[in-house]
Amino acid sequence: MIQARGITRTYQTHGAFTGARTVPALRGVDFTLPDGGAVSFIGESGCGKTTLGKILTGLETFDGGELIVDGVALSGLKPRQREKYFRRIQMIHQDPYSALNPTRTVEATLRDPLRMRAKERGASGGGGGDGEGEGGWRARAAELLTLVGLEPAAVLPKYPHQLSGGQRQRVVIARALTVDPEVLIADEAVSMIDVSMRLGILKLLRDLRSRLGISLVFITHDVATARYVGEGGELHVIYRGEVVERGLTDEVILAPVHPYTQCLLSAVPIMRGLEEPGPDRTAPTTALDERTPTPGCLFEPRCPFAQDQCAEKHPVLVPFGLDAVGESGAVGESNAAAAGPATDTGSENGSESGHVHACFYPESRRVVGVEVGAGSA
Amino acid sequence: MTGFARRLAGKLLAGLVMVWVVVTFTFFLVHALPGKPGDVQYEQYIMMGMNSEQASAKVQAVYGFTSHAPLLSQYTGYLGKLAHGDLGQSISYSGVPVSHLIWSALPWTVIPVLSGLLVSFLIGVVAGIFAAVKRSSRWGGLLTVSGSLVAGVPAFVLALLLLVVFHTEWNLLPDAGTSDIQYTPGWNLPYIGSVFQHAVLPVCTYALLSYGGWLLAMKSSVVSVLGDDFILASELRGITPVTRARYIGRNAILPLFTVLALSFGVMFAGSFFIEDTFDYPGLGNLLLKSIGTRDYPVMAGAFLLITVSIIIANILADLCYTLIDPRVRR
Amino acid sequence: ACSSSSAKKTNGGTGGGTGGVFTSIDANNKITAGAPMNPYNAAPNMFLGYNIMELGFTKNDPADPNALLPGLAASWTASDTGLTIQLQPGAKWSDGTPVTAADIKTSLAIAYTQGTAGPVAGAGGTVVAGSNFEVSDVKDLGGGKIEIDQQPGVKNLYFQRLVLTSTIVNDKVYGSQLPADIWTQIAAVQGTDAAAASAASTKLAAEGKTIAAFAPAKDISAGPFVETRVNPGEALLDRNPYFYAASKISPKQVILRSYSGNQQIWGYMNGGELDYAPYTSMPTNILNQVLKAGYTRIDAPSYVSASIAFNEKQAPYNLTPVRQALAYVIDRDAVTKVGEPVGGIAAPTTTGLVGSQSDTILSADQKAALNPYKPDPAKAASLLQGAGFTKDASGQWHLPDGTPWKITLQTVNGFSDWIAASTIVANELTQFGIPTTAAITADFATYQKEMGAGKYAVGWWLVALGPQTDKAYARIYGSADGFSVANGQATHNDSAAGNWEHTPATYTVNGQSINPGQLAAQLSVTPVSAQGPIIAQLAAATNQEVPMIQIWNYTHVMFTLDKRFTNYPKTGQDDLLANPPGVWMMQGYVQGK
Amino acid sequence: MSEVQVRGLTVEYQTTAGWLPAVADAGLDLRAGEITGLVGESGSGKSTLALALLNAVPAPGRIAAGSVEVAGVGDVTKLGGKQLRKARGGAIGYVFQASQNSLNPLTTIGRQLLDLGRSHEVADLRALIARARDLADRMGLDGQRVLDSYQHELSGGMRQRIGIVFALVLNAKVLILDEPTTALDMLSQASVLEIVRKVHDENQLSTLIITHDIGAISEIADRLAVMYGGRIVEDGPLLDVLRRPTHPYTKALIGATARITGDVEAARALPGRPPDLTTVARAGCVFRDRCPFAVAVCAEVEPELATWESGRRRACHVEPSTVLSGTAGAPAAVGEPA
Amino acid sequence: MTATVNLAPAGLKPRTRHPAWAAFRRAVTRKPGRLAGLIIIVFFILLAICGPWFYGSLSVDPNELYAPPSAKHWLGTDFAGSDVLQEVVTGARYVLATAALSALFTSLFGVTVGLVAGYQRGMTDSVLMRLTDFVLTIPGLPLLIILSTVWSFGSPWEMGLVLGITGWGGVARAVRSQALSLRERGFLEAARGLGLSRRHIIVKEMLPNIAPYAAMQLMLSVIGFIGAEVGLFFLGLVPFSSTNWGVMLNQAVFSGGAMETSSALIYLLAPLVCILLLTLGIVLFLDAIDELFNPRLRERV
Ligand SMILES: Nc1ncnc2c1ncn2[C@@H]1O[C@H](COP(=O)(O)OP(=O)(O)OP(=O)(O)O)[C@@H](O)[C@H]1O
Ligand SMILES: Nc1ncnc2c1ncn2[C@@H]1O[C@H](COP(=O)(O)OP(=O)(O)OP(=O)(O)O)[C@@H](O)[C@H]1O
Ligand SMILES: [Mg+2]
Ligand SMILES: [Mg+2]
Repeated sequence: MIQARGITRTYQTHGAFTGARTVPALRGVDFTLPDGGAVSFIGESGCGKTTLGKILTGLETFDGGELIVDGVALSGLKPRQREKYFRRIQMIHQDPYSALNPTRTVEATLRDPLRMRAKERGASGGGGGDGEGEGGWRARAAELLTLVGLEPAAVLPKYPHQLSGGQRQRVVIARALTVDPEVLIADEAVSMIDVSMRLGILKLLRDLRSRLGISLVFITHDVATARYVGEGGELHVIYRGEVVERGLTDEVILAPVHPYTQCLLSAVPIMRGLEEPGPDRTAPTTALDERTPTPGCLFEPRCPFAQDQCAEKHPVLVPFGLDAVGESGAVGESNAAAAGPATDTGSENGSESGHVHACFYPESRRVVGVEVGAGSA
Repeated sequence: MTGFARRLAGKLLAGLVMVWVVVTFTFFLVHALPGKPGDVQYEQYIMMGMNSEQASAKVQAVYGFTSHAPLLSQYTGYLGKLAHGDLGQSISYSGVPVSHLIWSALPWTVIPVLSGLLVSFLIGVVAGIFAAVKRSSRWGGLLTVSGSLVAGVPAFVLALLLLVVFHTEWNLLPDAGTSDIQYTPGWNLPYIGSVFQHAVLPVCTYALLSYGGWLLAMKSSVVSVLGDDFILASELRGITPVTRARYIGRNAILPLFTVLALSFGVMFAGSFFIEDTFDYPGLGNLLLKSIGTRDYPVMAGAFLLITVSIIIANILADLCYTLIDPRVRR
Repeated sequence: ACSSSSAKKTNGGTGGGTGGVFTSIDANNKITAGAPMNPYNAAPNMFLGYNIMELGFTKNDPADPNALLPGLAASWTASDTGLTIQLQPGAKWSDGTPVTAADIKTSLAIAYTQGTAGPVAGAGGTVVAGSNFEVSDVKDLGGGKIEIDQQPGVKNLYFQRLVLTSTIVNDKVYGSQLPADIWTQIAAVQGTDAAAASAASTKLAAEGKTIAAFAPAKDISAGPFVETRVNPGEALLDRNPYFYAASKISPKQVILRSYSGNQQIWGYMNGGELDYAPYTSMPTNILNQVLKAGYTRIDAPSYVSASIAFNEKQAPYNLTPVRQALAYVIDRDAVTKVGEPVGGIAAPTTTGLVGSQSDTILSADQKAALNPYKPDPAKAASLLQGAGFTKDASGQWHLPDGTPWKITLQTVNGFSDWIAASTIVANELTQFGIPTTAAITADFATYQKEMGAGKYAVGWWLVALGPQTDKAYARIYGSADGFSVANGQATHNDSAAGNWEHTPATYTVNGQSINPGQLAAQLSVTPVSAQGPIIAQLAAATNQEVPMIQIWNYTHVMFTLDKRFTNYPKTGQDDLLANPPGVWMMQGYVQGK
Repeated sequence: MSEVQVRGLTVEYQTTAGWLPAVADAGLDLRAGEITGLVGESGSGKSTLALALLNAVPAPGRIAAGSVEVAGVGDVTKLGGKQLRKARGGAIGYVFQASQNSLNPLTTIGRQLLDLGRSHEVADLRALIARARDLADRMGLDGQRVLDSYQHELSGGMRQRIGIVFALVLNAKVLILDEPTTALDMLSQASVLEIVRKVHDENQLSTLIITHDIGAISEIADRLAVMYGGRIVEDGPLLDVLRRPTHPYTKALIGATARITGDVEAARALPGRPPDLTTVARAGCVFRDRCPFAVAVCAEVEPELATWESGRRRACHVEPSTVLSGTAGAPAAVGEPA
Repeated sequence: MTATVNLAPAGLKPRTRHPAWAAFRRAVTRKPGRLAGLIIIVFFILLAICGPWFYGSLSVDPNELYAPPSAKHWLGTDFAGSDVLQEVVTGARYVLATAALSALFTSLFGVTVGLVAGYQRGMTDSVLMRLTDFVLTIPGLPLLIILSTVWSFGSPWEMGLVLGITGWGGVARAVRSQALSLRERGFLEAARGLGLSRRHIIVKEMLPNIAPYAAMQLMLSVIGFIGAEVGLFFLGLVPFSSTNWGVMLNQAVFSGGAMETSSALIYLLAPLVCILLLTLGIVLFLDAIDELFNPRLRERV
């Protein structure tokens, strides 16, 4: 289980002669990922999704907050000690074309982590009846490739450029599985894959969840895919490094509360003829501008429903009232969680599985398209 | 632009630290050299037919200028003087300030290197564009190979070839010196003409040496720009070929400017090959002579100047990049 | 803008007849922009005989080192205590003012500070006494007569020559550079108070540095020419109208060039650009070409010999038979033909002197007794076998201890004749059965240092320096070779680091034990007329012991071009040829065509 | 009336295996006031087709056959030199796939606009600027600021809109957008699409939008053409095609689109991998390897693109009704047997 | 999902595994220029290695100074009566050994430093880069001349080492920038995420990707080093004790008068032509390097 509490990351950028600039990529993100569960993050470009993914896999450091893996707070550990925990969290890269070393065959790509893993297990006194010899990794590699739906004999000797995008992404997933991870982080794992093969990968991810009990963090700006993979899990809507709405995936999609979520969901294309647009579709008033400082609600400059208070005070996540929605979506017990640095009130009502949002004027709107009739044609 | 000023100051400071490191390094290196100044000369004088008294009198004069203080105190003394811009005094030119020698030599390196670079830059860039545009044709390939070949040929080989052809064979151009002695130096036509004439071969060598580099750099730059989408986009928008050429040219030449600054430093450091062959009295020549005569202060001074020029070139390159490219300008 | 005609202009050929431009090379100065027009500078932009004047000019006469050509001094008379000179009537500086006793006095004071006329301030200001002559005073006797006194009690054999060959500069220009009490300081150095002498000497040395670095704004010369302009590598001099013998000076202008490599001079000569070219080593093909270009070759004696020396501290070169054997193996004629075909004559044998010297000094009997070391491999083999060396089946020699004998013949960068000669020496030795390779040191300074440190076993070396035989033997048996002389007694000290070293302090020649160090030291205080017997001993010892093998004796080969000027000195006029062309002109030579 | 008529267009690329068609015998009409969507997987030849419309097929390629008649210009494939240059940008506006990089990074947008004006010999450059500013304003950009900006100062969505401004500022009647939203996030995509629709309607353009995202295209297009392996396999009015896809590929493509509502399990992935120039079948139907309806004839005879119903064309041997009812087997498993 | 696990993929030796030799041959023979380049390079390497065996040791013949080309002396003899061809052959060994050695050293050191600095970042990076800056700032050739007076370059190894020490800066910096960009590539992030060892990542993941670049640098530095080395010998700036082309040039010009008389021109031209040819060979061959190392390009038929 992974728990994130107020993860913050700020980048400093500077050119050779140009002045420094600070980019807050994450401003206090927290979430809980139960074993075998799924968490999705959606948000537009540059909102900090990749940064979050990198932090979770240990490729990037965080400069505020706490990451807790199985009850161990990672910030207190030395980098070497952290590695062990990060090993259990593996990332699936967005771009299958760059995620595989072009100079190494699939076999070589899988062999090294498998060997390492075998050695580790042998060392940690696993007893090793496992057939962990030289051939051990071969069998395991074949097994993993089969698991991701590839024909081992055909794929193993190939170089990445000899594989299609979908095949590559499957190899990438197989590679992530070599170290028996408990969590997979998929950062836009399908956006670079051809439409016709996209769904196959999504289905594979779902399968892994259900069959191997692997938890999934799914990062995307494509809401539909988030829904497809993150079924039953929570959906986090992230805006400029801050989570502005959170709830069960379907709940958020069907009844978004935060105007940003609503804009995002409104933007999902409608399959005309098959679907009809939601009645309350909205759009942001202007394009994103990260440069201007926003003391109040971060979305206020673009919010179609902004009011005076929005520009002054920074809203924090609060549960969405039962009565206000008038629908299902029980408010969980509110427990005080570590507040992110951006919060201006002392405490925050975060909940493990409630529908929460950061808006002063919450109102549920139906924005997503719905299918016309029952079936197609 | 205070950020800019601060960064520039930072770069300069870093450069200064580098200068100090280099000064220290060269100081001790130079003093680790075996032999005493003057030793070399003695035997040569003898062979030239000087009698041993005349020879030793000359050598004596040189000896008088070697310092006998302990190395460390020489070092601190040197640093202290250096801080005041005093590079010390030459040994082989007994007592002449090193800075005086360096200042007399400097223009004979800077001007040919600069003009050689500029000439080669202009020609190389044009040839590079041609090689890029015609890259699949025989001519383009030939141009490219010739560019790499010229870039690969050692400096002195070029210098020698030029010398053989233009001096020994055809006797079109003088082989040594900076100008004919008959002309009174100054802003008079014959003198300037003579300076030009003497500079032709060194400048041509510098130019030829760097020409290949420019050609190749420009070619690859143009090729990559040609593949850029905005070029195709401009074509699809019906922009005239002339304007498109301008787009390509500007974008392709941009990365070359930083290289230009850097290669100035490189040329500077390699100038002695050419200066020696053409007996051109520049900095490299001065360095060579001072090594031959164990003239530590001159050696250290010339080396220092070459190093400083490399450091400055580096800073300039950074600066160039920032100023020229709107993408990093802010 | 670059026409072929102007490229050619660099040659001196613009002038024909009187008033032309005389073009030459100054071999000893690298003409550098930035160096001062100060003759005391180590590398000045000034030129002996053109705008550097001396009271007299050397003749390099081995029989009389004190014989000189007149310069600013028309004549002189020596006495026990000094010298009285008569200035040239009409001797003038190029600004028209006459040369006076004050100029002479200032010049000799400066010479003192430069170490040439007084004790040298060595490391840390210690005084090295007795290495030079010591002028104690200069008196104007009027009428151009000037008396120059030697320090009482000091008797330098060459006082006259040293005084007369001092550079004379203008008091108005250089006098201000000297402290007013300069002669008091000189007196203090020559005084009996050792502490005061040392302090004064240090002070003088410091003043000497200042003077050497002094850069006069303008050249005021008493010589035939005045410097007009200096370019890097080139200097232009104009005729000095006030020169005392201006009527004899034919060229209106002189262009002097420096050079950085021999081939540059060859190039100039090929183009007929030089009227006079100094000595350079050259291969025969270049010689032929130069002669074809119209040059006349002039030979002058050089008194220098190229030889292969041994470090006798290293086995097996401590063995005399080994050195002798090598002398028998090396074919000096063949080596000379490759190394110095133009400027060298294969050495007739090894004596420590060049051939012309030993020819005149040694008697016929003495000469006949010398071993000529004609190439004789059989003799060499028997010598080696006698010393316990063995030859294996493949023809290679082994040291007495059985290890194969290999030689590394060391030469030094920049001495192209040595390098060329090394290849053939190596070849000869290798063919004889001693595999030999030639190694080259970066430069002379390193060479000398490593040689002193005993790093080389066999290498090249110049010997027989100068017409004075004492200098020649000091080169072989001097302090640098481990012999130090104290109280007239030479001792041999193994640890001395300077030159090729000789292990034994004494040699046994013809059954008689001699100490070569002592003899060499003795030679330097013996008048030339009385040197004969000592030289005979030293020559015989050197010939027998072969501390080095003399390969060739240099000839000073110069070239003159008869196209624009004529009436050059000819081979045989050794006294003139010891000087640069400026001095020839003063004597009425070199006239326009 | 058709603004653009494409007939029998075949475009070939030279490969080591010889000249291979990337677009084969394509026929397409772009009508005034109508947005035509062209969908297909990567490598199906969409961009090549679009470039052929401007007679701008890149280097190792050539238009082997066919014609592209543009109203008021003539057959573009026959044009050359200045006429062709004028047609590009003047009559046909093209918006780039990689909008990110379609602008010169070193000069401001305004300057590039002036270059465009001069290239097309626009007399009144002032008016051109004004018009561009106006267009930009209408697209929700701050026209003045944008014209003074460099490319790197603008976001992807803004650049894409600038691309449209450039395509339209000379009053082109035909607008071709090659994957205008692929690199954009949802919000930018939505706003760009909306703007395209708006501009299209206002100017009564003939618009061709190329994409691989059937969802995005369904938002705005009026007609839909589906490409596979260099062939147009089906076309017709958008709503009709979406509701009643009669080509197995079209059907599979729609079925493989993840939806935001409805049954998650309903979506099905396509089996196999998309063909490219060298792997595409030389004989028979190009889709047959991946087709659940494939019959024997598919391997031998290439189906022709033929009208089967008014306004609808398809290239398939299988009966439309069979495909519509989807009876002939289920899509193959997720696995990719090479 | 029912596919059986094939435990013996060896049975299916695919064609992608074809010997590297075939790929090499294909890359080289694709263009005639590359082949010519390779032939030239191989020729000189063979010359350097085997030449002296066939051509014996150097000998001098004082009776044949300046002999014109003849059957006995193909390129004539020089001023010392040595056979010029023999000198060229003997000289090749020193020149090539030095150049190869220094290039090897440069690329080894430069690549290692660049890779480590680029991968490690932080403190290691800073320290290594300052060192690199230092090496880059110090003008190498002038330094070499100064050094040569302390250190006599008797053997090619010493010369190569010193050239290498002063020459690796540029490679290190370039490799570092490549490494930095590689570092952000997905497969390296993945390797780090998998917890693979640093050595594994640098050697097995990064190095192969930099290989074409490194090889290119290697070849280019060979050219540079030949130029520098021969130049230093030519100018007589460093001492020499064995025959090499630079020494030949030096002797031809400064002792043989090659610039003045045409009778000596052949000694000047012989080494010059060798240098030019070798440079040309390398330049032509460089074209093939990318293809040799990049599996994607290698495949393309
Ligand atoms: N290494 C970095 N240095 C400086 N700024 C960075 C760095 N990485 C990311 N950023 C900035 O942090 C913010 C968040 O970036 P991030 O890559 O996490 O966004 P994202 O949500 O993944 O966007 P996208 O959808 O485009 O992938 C952006 O503004 C980005 O510019
Ligand atoms: N320059 C070229 N040389 C050879 N083949 C090419 C070239 N350009 C494209 N192709 C091939 O032509 C086919 C069609 O390419 P095209 O770019 O038109 O596809 P697309 O449908 O636009 O794909 P995408 O969605 O990836 O943009 C592809 O198989 C491609 O490999
Ligand atoms: Mg991202
Ligand atoms: Mg495309």
